[in-house]
Amino acid sequence: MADDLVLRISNVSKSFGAIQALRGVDFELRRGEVHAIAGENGAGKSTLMNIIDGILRPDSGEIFLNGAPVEITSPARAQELGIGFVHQEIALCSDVTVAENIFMAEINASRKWFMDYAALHARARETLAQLSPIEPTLLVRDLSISSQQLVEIAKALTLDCRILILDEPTAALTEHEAQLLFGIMRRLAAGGISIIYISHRMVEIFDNCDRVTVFRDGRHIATREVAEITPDFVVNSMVGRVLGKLYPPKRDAAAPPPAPLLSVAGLTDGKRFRDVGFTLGRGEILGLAGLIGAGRSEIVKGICGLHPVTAGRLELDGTELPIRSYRHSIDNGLVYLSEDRKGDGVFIDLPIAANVSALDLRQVSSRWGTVDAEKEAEQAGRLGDRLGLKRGSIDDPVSSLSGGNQQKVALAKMLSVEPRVIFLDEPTRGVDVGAKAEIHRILRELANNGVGIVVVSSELPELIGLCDRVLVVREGLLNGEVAGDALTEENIIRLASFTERTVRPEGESLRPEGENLH
Amino acid sequence: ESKFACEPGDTYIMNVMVSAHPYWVPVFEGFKQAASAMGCEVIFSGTPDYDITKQIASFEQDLVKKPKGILLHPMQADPFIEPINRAVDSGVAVVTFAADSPNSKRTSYITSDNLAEAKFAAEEIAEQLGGSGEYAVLENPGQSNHDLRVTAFIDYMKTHYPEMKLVGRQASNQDANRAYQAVQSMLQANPNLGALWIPEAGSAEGAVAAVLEAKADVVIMHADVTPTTLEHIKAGNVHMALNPNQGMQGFMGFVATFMAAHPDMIDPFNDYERSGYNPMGIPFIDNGFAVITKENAEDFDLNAYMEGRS
Amino acid sequence: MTELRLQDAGTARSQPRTGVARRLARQREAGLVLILVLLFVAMSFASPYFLTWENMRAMTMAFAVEGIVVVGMTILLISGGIDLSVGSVVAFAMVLAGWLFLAGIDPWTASALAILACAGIGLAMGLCVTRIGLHHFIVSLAFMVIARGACLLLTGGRPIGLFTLPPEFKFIGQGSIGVIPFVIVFFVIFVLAFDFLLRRSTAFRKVFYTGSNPKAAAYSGIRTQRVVVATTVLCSTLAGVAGIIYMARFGSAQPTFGVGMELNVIAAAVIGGASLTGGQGTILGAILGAILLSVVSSSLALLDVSVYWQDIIRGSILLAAVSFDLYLHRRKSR
Amino acid sequence: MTELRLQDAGTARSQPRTGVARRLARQREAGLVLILVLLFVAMSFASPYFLTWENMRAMTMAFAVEGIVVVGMTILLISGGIDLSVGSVVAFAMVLAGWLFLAGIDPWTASALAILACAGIGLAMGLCVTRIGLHHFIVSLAFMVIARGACLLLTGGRPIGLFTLPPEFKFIGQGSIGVIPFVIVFFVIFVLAFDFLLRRSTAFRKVFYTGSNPKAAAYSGIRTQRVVVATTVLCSTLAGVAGIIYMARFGSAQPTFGVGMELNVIAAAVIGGASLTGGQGTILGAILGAILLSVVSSSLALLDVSVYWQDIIRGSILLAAVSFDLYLHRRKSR
Ligand SMILES: Nc1ncnc2c1ncn2[C@@H]1O[C@H](COP(=O)(O)OP(=O)(O)OP(=O)(O)O)[C@@H](O)[C@H]1O
Ligand SMILES: Nc1ncnc2c1ncn2[C@@H]1O[C@H](COP(=O)(O)OP(=O)(O)OP(=O)(O)O)[C@@H](O)[C@H]1O
Ligand SMILES: [Mg+2]
Ligand SMILES: [Mg+2]
Repeated sequence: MADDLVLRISNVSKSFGAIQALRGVDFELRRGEVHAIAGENGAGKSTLMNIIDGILRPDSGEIFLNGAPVEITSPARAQELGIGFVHQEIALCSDVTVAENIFMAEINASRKWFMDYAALHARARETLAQLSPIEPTLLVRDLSISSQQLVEIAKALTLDCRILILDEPTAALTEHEAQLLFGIMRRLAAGGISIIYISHRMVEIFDNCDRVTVFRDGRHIATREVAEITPDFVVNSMVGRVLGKLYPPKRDAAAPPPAPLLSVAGLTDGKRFRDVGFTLGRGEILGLAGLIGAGRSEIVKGICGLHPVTAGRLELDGTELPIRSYRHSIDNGLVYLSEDRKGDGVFIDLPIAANVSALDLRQVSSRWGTVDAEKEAEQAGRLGDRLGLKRGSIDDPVSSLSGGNQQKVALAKMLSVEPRVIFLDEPTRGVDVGAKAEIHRILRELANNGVGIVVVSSELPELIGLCDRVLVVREGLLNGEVAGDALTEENIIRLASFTERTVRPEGESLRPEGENLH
Repeated sequence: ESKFACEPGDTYIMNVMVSAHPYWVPVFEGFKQAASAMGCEVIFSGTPDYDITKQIASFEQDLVKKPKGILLHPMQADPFIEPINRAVDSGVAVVTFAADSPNSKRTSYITSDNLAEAKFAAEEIAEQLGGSGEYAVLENPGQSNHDLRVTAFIDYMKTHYPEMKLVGRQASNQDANRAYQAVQSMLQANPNLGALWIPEAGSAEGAVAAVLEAKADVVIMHADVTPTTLEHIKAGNVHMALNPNQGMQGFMGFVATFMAAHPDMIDPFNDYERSGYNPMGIPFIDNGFAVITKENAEDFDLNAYMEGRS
Repeated sequence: MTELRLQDAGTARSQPRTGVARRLARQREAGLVLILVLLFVAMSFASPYFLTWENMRAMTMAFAVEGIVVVGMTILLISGGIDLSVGSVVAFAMVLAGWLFLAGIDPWTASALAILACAGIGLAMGLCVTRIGLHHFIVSLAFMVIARGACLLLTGGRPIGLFTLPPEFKFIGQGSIGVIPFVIVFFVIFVLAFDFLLRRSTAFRKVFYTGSNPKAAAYSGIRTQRVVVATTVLCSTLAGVAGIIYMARFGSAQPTFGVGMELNVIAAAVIGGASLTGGQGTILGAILGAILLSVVSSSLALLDVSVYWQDIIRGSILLAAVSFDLYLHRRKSR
Repeated sequence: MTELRLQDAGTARSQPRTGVARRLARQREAGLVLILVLLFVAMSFASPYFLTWENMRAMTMAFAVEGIVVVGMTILLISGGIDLSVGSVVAFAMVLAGWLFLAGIDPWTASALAILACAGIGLAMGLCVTRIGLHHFIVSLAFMVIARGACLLLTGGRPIGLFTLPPEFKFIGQGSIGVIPFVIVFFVIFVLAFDFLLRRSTAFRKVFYTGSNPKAAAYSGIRTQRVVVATTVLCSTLAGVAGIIYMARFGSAQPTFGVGMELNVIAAAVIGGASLTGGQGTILGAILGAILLSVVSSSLALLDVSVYWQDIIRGSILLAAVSFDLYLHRRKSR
């Protein structure tokens, strides 16, 4: 059994200033297993992975690889030791092509003097084909976040590694891509590669992993065979208490249809989507589903004035609302939560408080137009607590937070204003189970108070559990709508993937199948 | 017809660095006056930048225009040797002014005598202070004529007025603000400072501002003039300025260039035929300098002078 | 993250904070103050003239006017921009105001017009950046050349003598309130006002947002283009103000004034903790940076250090100061 | 995205591509080529002297040596750095080599030692950046001052005449191969070689990765600190090489040479598509940028444009060229 241990972490601690991220953690990884790590946001999962990859140095404790103690001083060293790492935060060179990003480590290690671009592109295409056909000659900056996530994964797959760490790889992926990834993971594991898999989604853990380790507050809580436990066990040991229902009760389906709040008609941007029309009811939570690149993000950004549209009409509360700029939208009560947290969601170097207040500084300023630091801190503290933000000082920069907690800051920013319509693009990306339930509860509460909410999510259980109604987007067109009992994964997937590349004559009815599903 | 005149279309070029500097204006005016007296065409050329590569390029471009001669202010001596020699070999006469390239084949060199200026300034300052006291200088390291004005001044003082003590030597690099700062500090460190010698007028403006602010009693002398320093001279804030005779520099510069382009006009008593040098060569022409004081400052107003000329 | 290049690791965070963090922020400037104190102590031993009222006054006068430009540059840097044209714009303000004055316009109106023209240059630059999409660096480089050209064109390259400026105008640059020169009074009030505004006002807060992450700022409903244009205009305007004060002080307008000023000004801001990539900086820090640069120069002159050694010493002190400051800052933030 | 600031939107992407993409990449430089062609056509109508061999030679000589520095700067910019000290380092190489030569060392050894010293400056700067964690800007500013001071100290501020340099050494700067000056031959080969290397060699690709995202590069095992040090050393070394060529060309060493060169060099690289935030740039583009700047200056001189207008025209053309280039590039990438 002992020689089956590929990696052993013994009594590792790590602190950032006053924050103790890891407290004497132990961890064992066997050959050929898929080992899940679960834990609340800020539990120390990513910190441990960063230590294994040599990005961070532990304050104390030891790491054993195949029984021998090792010192991992840099990512380069980790690579030599056969450790591959898909980061929670996407870290790609945006000015460089997809192919070069994928093979960066290999190019770095290569003894060849010159690049062989033809071979590089061919191999990149081959690797990507396992996941999604992304053109390897594109620049990474031109890819959507989810495509970038796929590139990040492809990058790790090319490494000749014995240990593969995946830190929330599916956070930005849709079901389809996620399933492809799981297939690959199982194949690799069968080939003797050990995989550490971090996720907040219990389904993924229970469907694909062999063992699971739970962390809480920087401590190792438990390690169990997945087959021997239930999701509830994991959740309870994560949170340290029994969690209630994951999803709040929906609108009463029997109730009369809600009064229309926002209606969209004929929205077209000339590139990514066309002729989008739907109506959002007051107090309704509407889902937008679709595959990667279906254009969901662009549609909601288009409504908010963050993406140029060529045609389209908005009506808010019965009066026409011209699409001008995002400022204009905010002033009219429309807000958007970006899917690209790091790129445009938060100010990573600014304090948490300044992030939360950014949307409307008037709320935290004095009569003289100066920011009132106390009001600002109070606002951030209040909203942060509501979302279960795990943080040091409210004045620490957002960069000092764990991924999930950064997402909570972005959410707190949205909630700081009192919007009439909220568009959320992957709102619970990387958020732990407990906080997720809390976010869902807050959203439902807002809806019950008359706010209209549109949720774009790639996580089907979330859409199904949270939304009253789900619109499915395929290749820039609304392809159908599901609600009530028809709100099932199968139906959504069917509408989202339909037959590949069917060309639909312009003007034809957009949602025949959706109608059938009612 | 006089041989001392141009064929129609004969062109002479005056080439300088930092071509927007007002120093060149009266020089070129003299150059033009001589040219028009002799029926020649003139071009003002050079580079607006303080960049030798660009000046060399502009000089080489001048050659493309096939002028009869070029009156050149070479930014540096040695880098111009090869271009000047190439010009002379291709039949374009070259005369230098205000700065020289002595190892080149240039025919003549015209300038005001920086050593004479320095000597004059030293004599004057020593006299003003009664032969003993403290003095300081500003300088611009790397600018050869300014260097000469300063080092010659100091040497002369040392040898002739051992009682005069050099207490400060700061770089201002022709920047009024830096001069202001440097003089302020020198005044702080040397409350008994009696005199200042400044090799150009831009720095002098800053220096005067500093002296006035400190309400110090300092004899200021500088070379060159600007409208502001003129006013300071009139107001008695600046004791005296020495200004090269720019008009003659340009006028004689033209004449020397014309002569260099017409060596056939002379057949002197020497070995020029055997040795092959230009018989019109004059190693050094001194255009002299003017002493500007309260009394005559009126006459050195460049704007007034340029009124009606272009 | 210790392995990574810490390019900007040491630069300050200048947002208003509360409690401990606020004290830490102050300490960032405290690092520079400490360096300055050390310098002052060393100098007062080295030269008996150093700690005199006259010398302090002289040293303050030496950086006060440039300090106004430093303020504008710091704000622009925080917004993510940079301006190489400040030196030329200072000269342009002098020259234009002087030219207008000689053309018969009263000096106050002439100055106001000149400052307005500088604001116009800033506007032109800002629009080139936001509308055309060029980089601040290249736009301001072009305008640095253009503004300098305009100075030459207006003056024919000749300095303008402005001896006839009325005394009440010259007061701006040469007058004193009691024993304290007006320039210094103005400068101190100006710096304190901008330091306060930058830390507290909502308008300037948007500058931090824009510089820190322009995309996130846009996604927070901030009209980042306007912010960029506004900071660019502000920087040029303040350069114009500085030009007018210089003019009043020297009683002349020099078309070649301020060559190379941009590097000095940017250096001051960066020493004081401004980030060249935007989002960070304080006015107080930047002014301390300017003071450091100026005091080093003044001290070398006061000690009559050989010209040939001065540059080497200045460069080394600059390097030592920023390294030491970074070291202090790192220790503190641990 | 209309709301966003398009700061770097137009800068080139320099990765090799295949098929259509490759052609697009080439077209980026084609934009600059088009501007240059227009300028040439206009100039050949405006002046009969323009299209002469002598004028072309003079114009080429005017940027060839500086072009070597442009290459180094471009690579450094791609890696995310910047170097303000190049002008001083060029002068330092000249002065040190000249000084050693006059001290009796043969010119080749003297030059090699001088270039080595320049590499040493680069190493010192690189270490200040990577070890201490200072910003390239402030470090190179300090070294700009220090290197200039060293020049003054070595020479006492006076140019060193090197008339006695042996002819075979002077050949580097003054000789011709056939009718073509050796400098130009060297320059062309040098540029082509570096352009090829930067596009193709694995070593230089790491420079792109490091500049584009140092974190991502480090995660891929690239020792980004080494890359930064290496590019800094390379830039200073090439400045040293340029200094030696200047020395051979001028037959003298001038302590004040190269003042202000840094802005010119950086401008050339940026016009040619290099990004000031790293990750983007090509050698060919940068050289075309240098050619554009130089040809505009030369053309104005050739046309006898009034000096008082020259700066305004130069600045405007610079602005127009980069705007036009951006416009072309945008259209194409649609
Ligand atoms: N650079 C940093 N500076 C200060 N504190 C940090 C830093 N990085 C992480 N932390 C803190 O360390 C703790 C653990 O963070 P870590 O990123 O490991 O959490 P995680 O388990 O990965 O959470 P998530 O599920 O949200 O990704 C958090 O409290 C976080 O705030
Ligand atoms: N700036 C861009 N230029 C070209 N293509 C882009 C650009 N941005 C996104 N894309 C393409 O658009 C698709 C992704 O768009 P988008 O993110 O809006 O889709 P989505 O439906 O929101 O899906 P998801 O958010 O799950 O990726 C990808 O195929 C990507 O390559
Ligand atoms: Mg994490
Ligand atoms: Mg999306």
